[in-house]
Amino acid sequence: MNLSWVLTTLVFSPLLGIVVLAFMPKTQEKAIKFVGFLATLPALALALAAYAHYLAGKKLSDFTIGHEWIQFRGMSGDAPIFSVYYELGLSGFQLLLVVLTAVVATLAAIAARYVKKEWKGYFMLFLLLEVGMLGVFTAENLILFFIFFEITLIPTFFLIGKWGYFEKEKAAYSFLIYNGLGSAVLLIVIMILFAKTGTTNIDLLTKIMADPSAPLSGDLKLGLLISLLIAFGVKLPIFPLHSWMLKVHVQAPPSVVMIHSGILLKIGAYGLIRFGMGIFPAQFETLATLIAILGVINLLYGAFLAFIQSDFKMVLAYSSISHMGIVLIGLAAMNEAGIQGAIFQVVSHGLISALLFFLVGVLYERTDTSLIENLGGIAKGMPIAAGFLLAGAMASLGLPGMSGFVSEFMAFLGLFKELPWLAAVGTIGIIMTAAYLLRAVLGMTFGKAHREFIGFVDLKGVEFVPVVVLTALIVLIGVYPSVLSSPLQATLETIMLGLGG
Amino acid sequence: MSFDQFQSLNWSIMTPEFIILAVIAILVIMDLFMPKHMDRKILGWIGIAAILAAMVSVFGMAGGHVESILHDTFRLDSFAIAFKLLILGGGALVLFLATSYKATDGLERYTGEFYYLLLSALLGAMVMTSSGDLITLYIGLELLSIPSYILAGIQKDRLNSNESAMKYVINGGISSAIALFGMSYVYGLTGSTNLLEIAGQLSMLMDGQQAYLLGLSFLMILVGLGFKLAAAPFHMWAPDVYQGAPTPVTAFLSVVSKTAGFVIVVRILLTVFGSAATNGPGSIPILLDMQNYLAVIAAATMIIGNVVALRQSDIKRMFAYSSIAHAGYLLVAVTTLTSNMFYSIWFYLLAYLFMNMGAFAVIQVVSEKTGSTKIADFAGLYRRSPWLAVTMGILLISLAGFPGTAGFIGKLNIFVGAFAGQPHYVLASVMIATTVVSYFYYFGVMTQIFFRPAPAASEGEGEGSKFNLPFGIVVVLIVAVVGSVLFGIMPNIALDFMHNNLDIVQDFFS
Amino acid sequence: MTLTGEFFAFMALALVAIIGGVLLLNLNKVVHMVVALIFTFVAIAGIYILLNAEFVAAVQVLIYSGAITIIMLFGIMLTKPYDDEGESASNGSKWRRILLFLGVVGFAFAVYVGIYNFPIDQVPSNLHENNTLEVGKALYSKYIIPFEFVSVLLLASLIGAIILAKREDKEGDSK
Amino acid sequence: MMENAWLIPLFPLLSFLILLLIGKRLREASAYVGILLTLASLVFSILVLFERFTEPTYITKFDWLTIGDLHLTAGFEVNQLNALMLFIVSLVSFLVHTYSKGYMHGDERFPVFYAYLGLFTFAMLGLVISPNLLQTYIFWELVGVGSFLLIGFYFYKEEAKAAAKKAFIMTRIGDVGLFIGMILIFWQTKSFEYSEIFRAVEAGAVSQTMITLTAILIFIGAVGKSGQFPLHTWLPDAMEGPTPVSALIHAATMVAAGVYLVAALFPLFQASQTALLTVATIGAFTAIFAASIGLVQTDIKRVLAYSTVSQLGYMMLALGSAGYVAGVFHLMTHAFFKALLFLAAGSVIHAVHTQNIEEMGGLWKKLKFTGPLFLIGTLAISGVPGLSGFFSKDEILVAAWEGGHPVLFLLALIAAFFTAFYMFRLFFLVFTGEARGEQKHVHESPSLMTLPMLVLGVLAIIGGYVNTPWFGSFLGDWLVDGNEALGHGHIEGPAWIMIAATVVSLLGIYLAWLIYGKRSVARDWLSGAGGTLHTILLNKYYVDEFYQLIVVNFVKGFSYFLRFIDVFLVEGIVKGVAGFVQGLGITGSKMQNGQVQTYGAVAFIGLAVLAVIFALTGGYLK
Amino acid sequence: MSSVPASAFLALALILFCIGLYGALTKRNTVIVLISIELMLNAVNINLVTFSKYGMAPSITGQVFALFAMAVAAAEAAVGLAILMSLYRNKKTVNIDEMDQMKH
Repeated sequence: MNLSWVLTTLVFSPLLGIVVLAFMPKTQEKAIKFVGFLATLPALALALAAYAHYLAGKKLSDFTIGHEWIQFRGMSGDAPIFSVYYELGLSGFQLLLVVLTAVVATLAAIAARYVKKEWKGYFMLFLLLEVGMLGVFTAENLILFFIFFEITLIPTFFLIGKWGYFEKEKAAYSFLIYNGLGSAVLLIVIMILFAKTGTTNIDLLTKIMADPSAPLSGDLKLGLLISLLIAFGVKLPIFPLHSWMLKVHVQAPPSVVMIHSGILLKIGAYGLIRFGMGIFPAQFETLATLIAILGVINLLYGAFLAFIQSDFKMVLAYSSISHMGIVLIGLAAMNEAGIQGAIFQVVSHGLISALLFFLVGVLYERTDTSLIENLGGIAKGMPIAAGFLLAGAMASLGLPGMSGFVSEFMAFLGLFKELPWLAAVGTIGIIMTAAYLLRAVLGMTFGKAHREFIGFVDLKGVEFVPVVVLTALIVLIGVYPSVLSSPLQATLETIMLGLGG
Repeated sequence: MSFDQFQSLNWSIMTPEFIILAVIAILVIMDLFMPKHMDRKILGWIGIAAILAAMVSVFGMAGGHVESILHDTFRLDSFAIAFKLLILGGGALVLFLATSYKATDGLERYTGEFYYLLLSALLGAMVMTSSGDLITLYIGLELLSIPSYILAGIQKDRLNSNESAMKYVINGGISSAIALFGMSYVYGLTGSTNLLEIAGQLSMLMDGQQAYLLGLSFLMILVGLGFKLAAAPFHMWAPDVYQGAPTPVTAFLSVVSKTAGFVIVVRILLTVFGSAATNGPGSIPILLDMQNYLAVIAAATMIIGNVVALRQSDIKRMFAYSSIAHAGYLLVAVTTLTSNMFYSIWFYLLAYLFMNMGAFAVIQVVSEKTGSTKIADFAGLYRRSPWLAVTMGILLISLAGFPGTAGFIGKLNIFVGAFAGQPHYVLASVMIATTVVSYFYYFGVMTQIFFRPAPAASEGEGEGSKFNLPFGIVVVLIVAVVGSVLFGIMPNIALDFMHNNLDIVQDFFS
Repeated sequence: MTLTGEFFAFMALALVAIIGGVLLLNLNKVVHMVVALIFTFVAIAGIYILLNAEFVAAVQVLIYSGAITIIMLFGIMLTKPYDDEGESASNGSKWRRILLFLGVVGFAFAVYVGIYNFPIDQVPSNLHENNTLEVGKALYSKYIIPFEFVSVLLLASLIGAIILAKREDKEGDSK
Repeated sequence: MMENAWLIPLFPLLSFLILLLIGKRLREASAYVGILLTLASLVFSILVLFERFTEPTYITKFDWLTIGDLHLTAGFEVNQLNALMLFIVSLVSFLVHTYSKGYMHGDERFPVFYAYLGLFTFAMLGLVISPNLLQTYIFWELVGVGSFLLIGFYFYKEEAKAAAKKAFIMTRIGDVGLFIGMILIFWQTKSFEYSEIFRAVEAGAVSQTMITLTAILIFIGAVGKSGQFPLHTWLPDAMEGPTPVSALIHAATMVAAGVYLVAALFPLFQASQTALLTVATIGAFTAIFAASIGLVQTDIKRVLAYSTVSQLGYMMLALGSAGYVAGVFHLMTHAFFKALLFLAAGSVIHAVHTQNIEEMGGLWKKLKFTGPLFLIGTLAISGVPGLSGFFSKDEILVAAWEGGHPVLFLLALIAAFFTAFYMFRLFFLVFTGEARGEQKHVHESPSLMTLPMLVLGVLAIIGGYVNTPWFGSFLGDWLVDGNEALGHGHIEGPAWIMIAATVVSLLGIYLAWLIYGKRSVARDWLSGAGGTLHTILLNKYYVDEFYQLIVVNFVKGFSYFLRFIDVFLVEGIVKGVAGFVQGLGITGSKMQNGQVQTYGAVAFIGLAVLAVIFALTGGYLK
Repeated sequence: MSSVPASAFLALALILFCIGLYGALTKRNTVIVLISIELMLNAVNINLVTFSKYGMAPSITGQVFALFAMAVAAAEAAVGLAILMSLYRNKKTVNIDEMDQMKH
């Protein structure tokens, strides 16, 4: 059976929703929201089908698709034609991220029920964003990757700038400029690779770079890797490139933050793993210590700052920084445990932060605040929401049995093998994570209620869907990590092969 | 030269020029004999028809061999065809804009003149594309410039228009004098005005002092012609002129005139200086040796254009700076001097044609509605006219160079060139950094359009605040958006046409 | 370099041309400036003759000393300018002048380095023979195409100049 | 049966899940779900325990997580220690489940309470059945969460919130030690399996330093969980939770997990004298340290809490002195009598609605059932001969002496004296004398609550006879059976130790009786003699304050410092760059002054500069 | 042969060019500015005519070029003056430094 249509359909299926929405009257709020939600389903279904396909033991390469797309000619004598292909594919790693994206997108579409105005525009942009995200994770060459990467920027800019909170425009600009710079650096890297090798196909590049006779000097490669680190460091974000992300987390509407924190930040990690580590393994090794240090700084910096925030969104924002530090730590370990931990962390944090931000949205919807102090004692009025919040926090602080632990554990397991002292410093982060999360979550849910929470409705109806699905997935990964680790084996082997391990 | 000889020349290669020339004559006469009160718009439509006819004939010539008559004073090569298409396309869109332009401030009396002056400027641009002779090139340049001066000032009752024309003519005069001064030395060192002959002579250049003088004339020509491109440091006229000129003229200046500028720059610099030896035959050509100067100018242009654009509150001024910035990007392609340069410049100009024309169409509509050209006038456009807003959004995104649009592919193309062969890391970095800076002002307009509320409907506008889009504008917008998106997603439509039919590299030097 | 009549003629003409130019820069009355420039233009015509370009010289006298100067004078009359080209320049423009002067000097220096002892072997030419005829031949054969385009150019500038300079009869036109 | 031991933890998990989903509808019937399922666990545990008496260790595992070539496994193991722990945990848990039905009656979050209990029991049973360090760690943390949830059960109380937070974070600090130790030992032995680790250690595949390091790190985990100094402060605060919880978690089971962990990893500790000494020292110090604080506390539960800390210190001392059997033995007896004490205390609180012993008194007559049971517990903990505490404590003292730690032995002896004193101080203040404070409607607790106490009372008395110098050391022999590395089943010590211990505890009781029972010695005899000392003790040696001052403030201060960096440095640089670009723009637009001649001048000067540069750099002139 | 070297003519042209340029960029009266530009073009023409006689390959082309330049210059001057007229009609000034309605 020819399955090459699957990925194209998967990636572009949200466009269907955009088209339908374009022809809907903009006043029909319910219908628009429903259509917006429905439009995310085909991608979800296909993503799950692809996962099932994998589970059935079939090859993921069945999905690969490639077409000629753009040719640049006449660059130089020896490589006269520079071709860019339209090529999509799936590896185990990509599959996981695609499933994650599809799931979070669908749930975020549900969370978008809190949108108060101009639903039509909101969902059109939202679906465009989903196209971008799905494309990013399925693209098989760097230029295509870059294109999808940039496609995510514009809808996000508008979603933040139009539907966000008080300082939305500032946040949107901050987002745009930082990410613009990041992608600019990325583009330079891609173009240099393209110009030097004549291809941007990732697998091909990996092979070319592994060849000692590659047309790039070691210094250039190192420079390119550092640039990649900066480019994806903005996205991840790595200290000190993080300040945009705080604004976005605080100002963007909940469903966008779910996407943003859940998926968009992960593009940075994905890029670092797939391109940074995949294409420049030897140089990555040179930088491993630096990356580990950056990771520990991220971890601690985020954790300490999260400890003194008064707005729960800020706590989560800094917590994201902290958690991305774990990704870096895992990567810097350069061994299977570390890398697998990093990838786990990518998926796990995606789910956890989506859950937490959804709950923030729920709370904000009802109380108009996300300040910890103002929310104190909300467990009295909304016990279920508070319970899930606590569960989310527990997952986030790495409670065993939930996904956060597995990833944190493996990342540290990896790093302890290579750089035990640094890892030991990093473990302070584990304590701090518990400290700041409990401070924040208990501050909101426990204690004496500062005001009457009577009349506030607890979680209800469709709101349960995201919460329960996400929690279930978090627990599933925590209890049975093989759901993630088995598709990853092939990816890991490839990477380890590149690392010479 | 006998009449037979004269007849034996292959005049058919000048068909597009003849079409335009004939229509100019017809329009002059029609304008003269038409009753005063009659609407001159019909002249505009005739002009559009002529341009389209010329385009068809240019298309028909694609794929042929290099043809030239009268010692290359007119030559038709792939380069000429490729860029003539752009110029004609731009001209047609400008005429569409012009037919929809609400003539005021003195223009209403001269709409007829407006059309054929525009056509004669267009003719000048066409001449510039297809000539291999300094004299013809110079005449073409002036044939483009002088009607442009007039067009900029044609709203003679409006002070901004007068001022704009005045500034344009003074700066234009100075710059063409400088360029001509440089050309005079080139002539002096070779005794010929034929570019290929010059090239042949100069490749034998032995004398150091001659090479030195040639280097100086290179700089003079570059700076003098840089005026047309609005490249730094000859860019400063652009904002004032763009702001003061009637919107269709601004569009013409920013698209057609700039395209023509690049045509002549590439034609002269590449042919003359691409082969001029610096140190005896076989040594490195002056052009390559001067790459750093080119790079400095390109970088300065990009930086100034983008950075100063941040401060603008007038949309036309902002677009003037934006067009300066785009000239900078194009200069990057020129600087790289790979053979891909032709294609990347051409494609970028194509993309630029669509996106800028469309943007000016929107500007024209909005500024006619509000009577001013402030960026703040765009506030709430999304509410008032979603389609117009989305159109503008797409065009701005293309200008900013985001994927999915032609602007992105254009930039990509330039980038590949910048790294292929001798890599230009610094220049490319400046380009990309300034591109990011440009997000600020492009998205600033978007902020107005999409985020800001419309100003309180004054004087009971109500339904009146809807925009009614004239046919010409609609055509331009559709073409612009379709072009921007189509060539953003399927750039190979254009690239393949180029590669399959027009072998510029081969043609250029033969 | 021998002291020939040609040399003296050149020196005299060059001096006149340059003095005319300097006066242009230094006179106060606008009309005087234009008159000073007429000297320059005429002197340049003389230079052309020295260079065996009789036809160009004639055209120079006709166009520059004649037509252009005259319309410029008309322009001055029509616009009633402030008579004095005052030096009431602001501080900014003073700086501009200084910088500009330095720029001009630098530029002149750079170019002068190039043309000093211009290393061209002089080849005997026969330009003076039937100069006008030769010019005509070149114009009407080899350069017929630019020549024709110049006609379009002149037409366009004619029309343009008319419509811009025309005094509008506002009432009559705005029906 | 042993192959089905994995079911034991699953029953409480089932209870947790059921109650989470439909607890709200079941209301107080939730208790039956919990009780029945824990009973099932108990029954299974007993069966397993008995089977283990005769059969060898059972172990099974499967791949849980694959990392490249590394296969991390999960599974379960039934060895002597595990089987014993399974029994203790499921027994106490069952009893507490039953007791709570009465104690928690009327609470609006009754089902939640049972759900949490189920979760905790699941985690605790999972912990003791784990065959490898990783799995231990996982349940270790889960146990912590269960404890956290239950401490914070009265979430609307600020104190409960603070206590829960503190418990979690303090134990987490210890957990990190365990975490690091576990990973370090993993990279040394390439396995988390206990058996693999022991084999590697035995084979000398791990360097001595590494063993010491990992052992101490793992011990830090135990310190956190078992409330050893310096991470003990959370345990007394944890008394904010409902009293049955204190009995289950903070007396009998979870806090003993630290001891269990050290016991389970005993061969590792044994391989390093330094590690053992550390364990012993910390244990002994904690024992006397906590006991001294217990002397002056006035909250009934806090007294018991400090007593718990102290007793845990004893166990650590035993283990550190190579008294494996003594430690485990005391763990068991302590579970019985401390659970009993807590339940009895709960019963008292239930009756008088206060926890302050100064407001109690004279309850002996009113609580006919609770009083004697409390006395049994008190006697047992005080080490009065014949009761369980006596035997186990004696074992520990012997171990300490024989282990060659005379100083520690002395400390332990003093601690025993303190223990006897403050326990009886507690007893006398609560049950004898006149009633102080308002005591209305004081009534005995319902039988649902007293029956579990009774069971525990019996065990507190007879529990010690499984391992006595007189009737044979059945427990000890069984525990070390087949594993000589753990030491001997019974250490023969000099007889004077037993006498000394008895004398010391009787002295303590006597003194308490003098002060609080007979009141022939003034109560401020002690406090008067050493006012400062009393204050210090009352304030628990100011450890909390010290932590607040140093650690918390440091963390806060550091955070604010980082915020400063974040706001001024990181943002500042960004603002600087943006400002630079803006400034450039302003300059550029200022240059654009509308003067056409300026434009020309700029252009020409640009050209001139280029030309001059060209000329000066030589151009092509030779 | 000629006794006056080509350099002399070229130098004259250069001087006139510079004078014209300086005038065009400093004089306040727009008419003078325009006429200064003419002077610059004249200087170019001197160059062209000089090269027509003394160049590498002397030819009539230089003179033809000069003629074209003159024609264009005349047209430019006329147009420039016309623009000045229309500006003067609205602004009543020919001072170039007062034409700064549009700036920044």
